[in-house]
Amino acid sequence: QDDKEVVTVVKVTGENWFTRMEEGVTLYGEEHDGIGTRQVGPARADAAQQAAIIEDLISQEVDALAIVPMDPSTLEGVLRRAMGRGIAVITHEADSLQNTQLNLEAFDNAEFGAHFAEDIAECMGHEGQWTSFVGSLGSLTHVQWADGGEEYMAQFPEMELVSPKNESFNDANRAYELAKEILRAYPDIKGFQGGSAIDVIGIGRAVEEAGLEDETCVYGLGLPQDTSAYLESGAVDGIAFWDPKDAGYVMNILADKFLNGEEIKTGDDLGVSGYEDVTVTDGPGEGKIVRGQAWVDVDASNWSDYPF
Amino acid sequence: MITIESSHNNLDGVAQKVLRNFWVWSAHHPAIFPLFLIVVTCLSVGAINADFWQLSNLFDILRASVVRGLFALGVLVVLASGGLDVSFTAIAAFVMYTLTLFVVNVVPDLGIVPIFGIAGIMGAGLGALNGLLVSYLRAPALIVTIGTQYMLRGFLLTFIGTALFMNIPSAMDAFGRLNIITATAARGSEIGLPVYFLILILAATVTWWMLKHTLIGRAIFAVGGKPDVAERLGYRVKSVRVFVFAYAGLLAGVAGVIHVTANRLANPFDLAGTELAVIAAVVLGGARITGGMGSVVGTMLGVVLITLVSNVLILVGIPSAWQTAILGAFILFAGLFFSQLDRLAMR
Amino acid sequence: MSSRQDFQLLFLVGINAAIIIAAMTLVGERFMTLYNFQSMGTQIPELGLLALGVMLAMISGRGGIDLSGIALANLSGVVAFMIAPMIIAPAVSPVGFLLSFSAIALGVGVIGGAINGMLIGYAGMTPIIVTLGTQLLFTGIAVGVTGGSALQLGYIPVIDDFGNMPLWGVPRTFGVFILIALALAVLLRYTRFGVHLFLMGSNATAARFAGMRVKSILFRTYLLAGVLASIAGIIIAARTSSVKWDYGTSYVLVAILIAVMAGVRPEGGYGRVTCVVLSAIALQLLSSFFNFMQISNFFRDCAWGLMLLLFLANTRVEWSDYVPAILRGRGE
Amino acid sequence: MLDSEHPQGTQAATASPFLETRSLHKHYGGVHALKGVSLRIERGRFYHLLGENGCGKSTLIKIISGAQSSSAGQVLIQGRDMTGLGPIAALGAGIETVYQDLSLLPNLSVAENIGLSEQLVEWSGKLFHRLDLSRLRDSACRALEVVGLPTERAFLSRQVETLPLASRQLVAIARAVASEAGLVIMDEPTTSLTRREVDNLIRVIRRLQSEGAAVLFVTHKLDEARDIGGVGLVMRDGELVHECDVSKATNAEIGYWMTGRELQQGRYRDMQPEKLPPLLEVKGLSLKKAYEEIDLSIAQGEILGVTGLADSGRNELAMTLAGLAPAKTGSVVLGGNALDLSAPDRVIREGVAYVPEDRLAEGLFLEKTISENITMSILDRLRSGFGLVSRSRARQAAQNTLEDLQIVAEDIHAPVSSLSGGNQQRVLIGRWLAAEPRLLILHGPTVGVDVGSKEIIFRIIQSQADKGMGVLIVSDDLPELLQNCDKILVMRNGRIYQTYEAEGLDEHTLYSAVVGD
Ligand SMILES: Nc1ncnc2c1ncn2[C@@H]1O[C@H](COP(=O)(O)OP(=O)(O)OP(=O)(O)O)[C@@H](O)[C@H]1O
Ligand SMILES: Nc1ncnc2c1ncn2[C@@H]1O[C@H](COP(=O)(O)OP(=O)(O)OP(=O)(O)O)[C@@H](O)[C@H]1O
Ligand SMILES: [Mg+2]
Ligand SMILES: [Mg+2]
Repeated sequence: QDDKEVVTVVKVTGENWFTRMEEGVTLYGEEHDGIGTRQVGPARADAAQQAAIIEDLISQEVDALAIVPMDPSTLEGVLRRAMGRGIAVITHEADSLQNTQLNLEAFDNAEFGAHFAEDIAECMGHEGQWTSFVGSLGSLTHVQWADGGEEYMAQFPEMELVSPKNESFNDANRAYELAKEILRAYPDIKGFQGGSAIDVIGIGRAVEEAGLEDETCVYGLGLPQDTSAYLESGAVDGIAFWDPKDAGYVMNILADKFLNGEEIKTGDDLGVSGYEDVTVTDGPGEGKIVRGQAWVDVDASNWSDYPF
Repeated sequence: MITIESSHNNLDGVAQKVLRNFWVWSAHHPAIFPLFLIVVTCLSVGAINADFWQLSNLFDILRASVVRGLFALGVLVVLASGGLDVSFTAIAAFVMYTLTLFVVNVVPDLGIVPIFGIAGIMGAGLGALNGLLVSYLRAPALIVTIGTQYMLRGFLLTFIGTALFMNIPSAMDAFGRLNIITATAARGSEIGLPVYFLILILAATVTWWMLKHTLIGRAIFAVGGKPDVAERLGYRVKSVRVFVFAYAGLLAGVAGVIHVTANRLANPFDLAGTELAVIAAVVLGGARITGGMGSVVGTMLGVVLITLVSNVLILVGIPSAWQTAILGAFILFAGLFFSQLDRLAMR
Repeated sequence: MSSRQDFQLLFLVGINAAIIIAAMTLVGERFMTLYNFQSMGTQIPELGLLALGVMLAMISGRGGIDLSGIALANLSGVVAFMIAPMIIAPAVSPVGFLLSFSAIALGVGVIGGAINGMLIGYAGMTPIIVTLGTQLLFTGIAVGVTGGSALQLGYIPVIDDFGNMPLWGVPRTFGVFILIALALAVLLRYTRFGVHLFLMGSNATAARFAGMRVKSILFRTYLLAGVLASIAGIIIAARTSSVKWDYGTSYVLVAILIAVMAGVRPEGGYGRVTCVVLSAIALQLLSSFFNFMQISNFFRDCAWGLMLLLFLANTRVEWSDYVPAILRGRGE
Repeated sequence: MLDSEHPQGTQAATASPFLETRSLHKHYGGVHALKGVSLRIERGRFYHLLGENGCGKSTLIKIISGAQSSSAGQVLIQGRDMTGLGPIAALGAGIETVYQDLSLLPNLSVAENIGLSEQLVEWSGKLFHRLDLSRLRDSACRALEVVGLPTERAFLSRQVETLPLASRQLVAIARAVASEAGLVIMDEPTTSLTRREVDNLIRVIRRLQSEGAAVLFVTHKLDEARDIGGVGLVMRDGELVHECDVSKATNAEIGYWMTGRELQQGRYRDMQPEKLPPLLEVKGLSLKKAYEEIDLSIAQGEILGVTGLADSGRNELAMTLAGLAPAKTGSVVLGGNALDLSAPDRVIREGVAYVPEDRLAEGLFLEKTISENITMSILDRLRSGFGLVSRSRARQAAQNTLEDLQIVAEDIHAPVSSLSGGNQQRVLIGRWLAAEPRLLILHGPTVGVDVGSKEIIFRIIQSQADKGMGVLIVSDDLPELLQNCDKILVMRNGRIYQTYEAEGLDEHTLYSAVVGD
């Protein structure tokens, strides 16, 4: 009997985030016998290319797919056919997806957004103007974080949200230019919530150039090494992230368990930190959503603990 | 029996004559078009939001114009010779990423001047390859450079690397932070005009001088006007083609390094997809996509216009989602304007 | 020159065969399953239709090209999605919804194609600049009206079946694609418009002197390309059950690659529907083959670029000059 | 035919002529344009290259000046082999050329068009060498002065495309005379010049000659050639057939060498038809800068000739009647109904067919097949089931035309580019005959067509007229008009200058009317 084949399909190959994820994917395969794991992804962030890759994987009759969708809605049809052909479908960052068997969320997205908002509000003394960024409006999770933050802030009447959900298109330079514009349009702004992992880099640069390291509060998703310079200078006050390596690893755990017919229940320990006590709820379709509490807070004091 | 009266020949009214003279005049000064749009945009944005009129804002627009401006100068030169280049972003990405990796890993102490030198040489080499292909495949430059764009980018990402790279060489980092002058913004923060802005000024001056005052410059326009005639009159059409693409490549290489120093990171995925905005800027500046026409002043105004449009939308409260549509409308508007201009000027 | 075209056809058949043989030997029977062929079949139409649009633009000459295809396809989907539910809710009648969706999308295609056609045909603008501008304009409108997010159709069985499920073993969209290609081939070969289009592409001045309505032919050509793009938009929407402004950003190049590989001459006057279809199939086979072989997707971009240049070089070489005279059908 | 071993004519073979060609051959697809041309050109002399349209004059010049490569043969300049070295080498060796199409760069200024090549050649290879503006201006001024154009700044910096045709021609000439060339070649430089400009040009040329340059002049205007004097080189069908002292030869002699037959042959037009119903009535037709107040009429079965110099307005008149250059005022009636001249397709639908002058650029789809070229005008009639064009009917129609017009071709699916000039022209005429027009306009119907083809074409024209088709021939080939027409209109300066009955008219009378002596 051949090894079971589990293929992880990411949004785009090569970005640091997914390079880190691949470590987890590969590790799972190495640590477990009877299962082969690998990761693939399109060369550019294009939903069509991701769909084409999945089509071909279905034809290759892999046993399970673990997918981080570029744009969940465009994959519904493909994934339904995958399941129809007996392929297990595990997804990540796509809790709106109907055609999935298990969707993994590192945490509750609204809570994650609220967490940033909490930091920002604290840092700003619960008053003043703030804004939020998203990689793109199509990135569901980014939007959920921004919404989560907004909801949390509602309790502070003195907090004013301006120009919400600026789209950086995952481009640091774009984020930088947007941040500059916002600083100009709202000279009194103090709070920035980043969306895509690259947003804080752009915002940080704008803040640093304006010499406003001490007056602003910048929090958002980010990777420690990439953001380290701005964390050190204080332009970015704090980041949080979930370790993509763990996410990749856990997706493969879920795939393996699913293939073995094991059920996942609330309270299960998946053996990876942050996923020791998962919550399982029903998704919008037949499938279930598995949530951990896997975010990590990083600031100037501890970024060097993370090698990526 | 009918009498044929064709309407458009009846330009008898004085008003029509003035209008006609205006058209002819603007055909010779195409830079008037972007200038007009810039003034209109500035006035309307300024009227909606007075914050627009800040020195720091001007600095921001100039700073954001540098990389696009360098690209645009290259595109201008290629367009003037009757070609079209869409591979310059790939060249820039290739040069900036490989060079940054090379400097960091091999010669971390390399100064900024040699870095720019190497970038220019690499870019020029890759550009020359474009020129050779266009000459020898005798195919439309657009299609050839689409091909090289994919090849270069694919090669970069397959064989060189994909990782975002934050620890750029110190020389590049320091250069990116050097300012010529700084202005104090509303909140007391300092906004600077970076030194690399001077590179754009330098490149624009050199390009202007080259196009206007050197033999190769005039040869470029000659080839762009009528390549077969130019060939017969003794212009080395092939060399001119290779030269213009190499020149565009050189500027792209330099622009790539500036992109890294300004962003303080090297991301091989960057710059892809910005070609159209650059070509739009050059076309808005009055260069003809069919070759033989175009000016540095017009191009620079076109670049400022595009930067303006993409930077001021937040100030006036237009969602940035509409930016692309506005850009497209601008291109169509400019293309229509200039094509009608050509028709009228040619009678 | 017809021998040149026959050669191109033979060449494309050869390429298809070569890829299949390579896949059989290197991948094995997993490649040769009915399911895989059906899956590839569902992926071909959208690109194939866009490539046919590029072909039409190229045939018409004057540096003809259509860079706005995928933008218009997406815009058609977006606009149709926003308007169609107001006419017939999908829950009431899925078929009615699909029909009104398609009709609106086609309407958008007609309008978009007409804009291109007017500007190129009647205003005399250069195709590159026009389709560059409309590419941005169409994309921009689609971003603007959706605010950038994807719109989900949800699971509507009729639409999903149309987009993804085979009928008598053949994916329906592929069937539609072949029918459209056939119709287009007939249009180009057996109607006045078609015959005139090719002649005009080879010599626009002579066409004007011969009394062809050059402006109107250009207009109709780009209009047709717009309609083909909107059909691609309908197929994309059906296949992915959603519409989004930035779907298929890589299609601009790939459509041009397919056309050039099919021997369509960028200078105008030549191009065959059959060759474009074969070329689209070859590219899909190759693409799937790369996926089966687990070849890096970055490398595939590199390969596409290289292939584009190689095929351009190929059209510059008169291969039949190197074929011994005996092997040539007709002696000199 | 001349060849190098047996030099004939007036000049003695000196040791090393400035330029020598040895059995040059040139093929364009199916056309054998040069068939072994050998000639010698000495410094300080004047040469006239004479010959019928399409006999290969321009081709010969392009090869000498390096703009095209020959298929076989050699070009020697001052004894050095310069074959196929390209235009820069030719310029460097002192050959300056004014091409028939002028070869100006439309988007550059007058000064640049004149003076740039000089500096490019001088600094060849030094890309960034500064453009010497003052020198550019100086040499442009000098050259413009010589040809009698203004020399002020405003003119120097004008874009060439904004100049009128005559000035453009003078600019092209100025460029050639600006440099101290060893050989100045001019391909029909006087076509759009006024008499005064021509006189001026002749003065310029004499000065060049006195400074030791050779001048090679291509012209159709024999009288002009005689005024200038020098060696006449006569070409026929791609061969150099005769060399003579041009001022001593008569028109009839030169005509004989050019065509290989006596000029005035029997008319093809046998009988003057009796009064036939009118077909086309043109009244008061005017087009700005082209022609004014044109009145003419053509009856069914009548053949009308229109001639005049290139700038006489005859070309524009032909274009107007074809719907290609809508007139400003005037009326045109065809068969009793007003004819809408606003677009070619309308004119064609009313039964007017136009065979343009420039077969290659304006008439034929060279890469396309004979069948496609012929049947494109009658696709509507070839429809069968479902309104689709029937391939078999198209084949049949093309085959019929092929036979009717005796077109020599491999088969109807061969590309037109593979045919010889005469057969190409017959394909073009066949296209329009297939459409069965009421009025056939032929613009230069036998330009570049060999004698045999000419005859066939003339017979076709006659038989169509006999069937009742009205024919309008616009041409500068006077014998052709004399042989074929019932009436001949001579146009001058945009107006109809004279109307002649062709029967009994002699070529000299017609010629003087045309050139206006
Ligand atoms: N303006 C017109 N008025 C009347 N009949 C016309 C007109 N234009 C075309 N027709 C006729 O209508 C039919 C269909 O025309 P169609 O539109 O296919 O021509 P077309 O393809 O535009 O011609 P072309 O290619 O020469 O421009 C033909 O029989 C043609 O002769
Ligand atoms: N580029 C070309 N392709 C094909 N045939 C050509 C080309 N140029 C010239 N010919 C053919 O070569 C022959 C000689 O042409 P050429 O232009 O030398 O004639 P010419 O003597 O200059 O005539 P004219 O007096 O009309 O200028 C003609 O039959 C012409 O049709
Ligand atoms: Mg801070
Ligand atoms: Mg000639």
